Amino acid sequence: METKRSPKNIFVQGQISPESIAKSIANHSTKTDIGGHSIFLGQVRADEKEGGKVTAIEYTAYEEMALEKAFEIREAVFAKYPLSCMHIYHSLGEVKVGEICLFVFTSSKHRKAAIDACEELVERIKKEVPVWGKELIDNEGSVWKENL
Amino acid sequence: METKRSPKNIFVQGQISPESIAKSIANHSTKTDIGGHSIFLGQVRADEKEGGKVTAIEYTAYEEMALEKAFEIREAVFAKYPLSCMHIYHSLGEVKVGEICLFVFTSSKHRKAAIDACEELVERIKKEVPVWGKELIDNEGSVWKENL
Amino acid sequence: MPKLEPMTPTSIHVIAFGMIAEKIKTKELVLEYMPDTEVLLGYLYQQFPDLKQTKFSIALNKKMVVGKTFIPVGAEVALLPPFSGG
Amino acid sequence: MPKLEPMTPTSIHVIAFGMIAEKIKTKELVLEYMPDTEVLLGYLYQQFPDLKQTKFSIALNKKMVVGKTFIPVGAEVALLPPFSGG
Repeated sequence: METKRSPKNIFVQGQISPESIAKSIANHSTKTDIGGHSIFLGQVRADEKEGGKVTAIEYTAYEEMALEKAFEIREAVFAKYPLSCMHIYHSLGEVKVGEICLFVFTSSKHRKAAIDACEELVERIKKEVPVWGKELIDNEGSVWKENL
Repeated sequence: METKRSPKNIFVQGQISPESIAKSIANHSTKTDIGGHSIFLGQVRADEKEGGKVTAIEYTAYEEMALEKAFEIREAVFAKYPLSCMHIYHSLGEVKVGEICLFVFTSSKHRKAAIDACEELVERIKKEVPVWGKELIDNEGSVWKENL
Repeated sequence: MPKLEPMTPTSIHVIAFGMIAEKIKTKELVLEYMPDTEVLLGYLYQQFPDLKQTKFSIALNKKMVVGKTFIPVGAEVALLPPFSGG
Repeated sequence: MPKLEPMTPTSIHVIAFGMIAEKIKTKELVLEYMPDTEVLLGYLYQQFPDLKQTKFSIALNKKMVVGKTFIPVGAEVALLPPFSGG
């Protein structure tokens, strides 16, 4: 029997390292009912802005609300798709251009559930979780990020 | 100007290691126009079969045709979506339960193109690339894998 | 549980994030109690005219609210600019 | 370029994969030249009756063909069971 899940932390300080992603993947090799993993990674872009180029994004969040919301999304997506596993990590603080700031990871017996659930999670996280990115510009200015 | 692409090898002997996936992700940190990566990983399942449990899959391929086909799919998907990068790796030989046998990796400025292209690649690879999996059973028998 | 120990029941605890915190130059305000979000908005626009040009939402006790909404005594009121995570 | 050095122009080079190679107990056949895929299938079903119960496709020079298709001299003919990669 599944025990009741409670909100878990999704935030990591600074970038999400490729090594930690590899570790997360490797941790699933003992789950031998998994046939497919779907992963989304958000990476900080060096966008051109008025007055300069983005060099990093500084993330802040309304943490308690974000964790509650992430938990709510997590439960809804678990209820909708036959998933074996789901992991969500988002950066807080400064993440430099080229570094990973979002890691969404779903696993299921057959590929379709993992792929669809991962996409839905990414959309919902960007839309519903109270996190803000401030793009730091190489002229020492900054611009509040806007999600498309 | 983009130079003409030619077929590149997609095959790796045995499993695709989490470390090689991490390396592949890390290689993209210098491509600062990338905002999103989508990754699909196929993992070998310990399915129950008549007479026993799957312990590994042994992959063979019509290699020359597979590389031509993978190239054709690659070009078509590059033409359809605004992608920065695309990588496809498939195992040959024996891959044990819990190990990764397929790694599809797409990157783009905005997430949608990467996500859609990755899904389309996975579907087309499974359907159109001449690769066969033979499921090895713990009673020393084997069953030819069938794709859903 | 809202973190309200130092406040009297007649006050209202407002927290601000991102661009809103920048515009009002603080991440926290303790105001006289106000009965609903319309009264609160009226006060905020009066006090910080810059906010009129800024899109933001209000959450009460970590739930988004839309339109005129009663503010429970002791509620944590949050001013949230459009989310831009990921 | 097909790998045909040891063959005469009147022969046909057939390669088999997966379950088909298992059923015909070889990965390669060199046969007398046959003009089209229907004649080839007739011969294969005659020689290897097991194949009648087995789904497979034919590729000529690495392109899938459907229905009766002319076999060019020197073509590489491949017998391909349903793909199951990934």
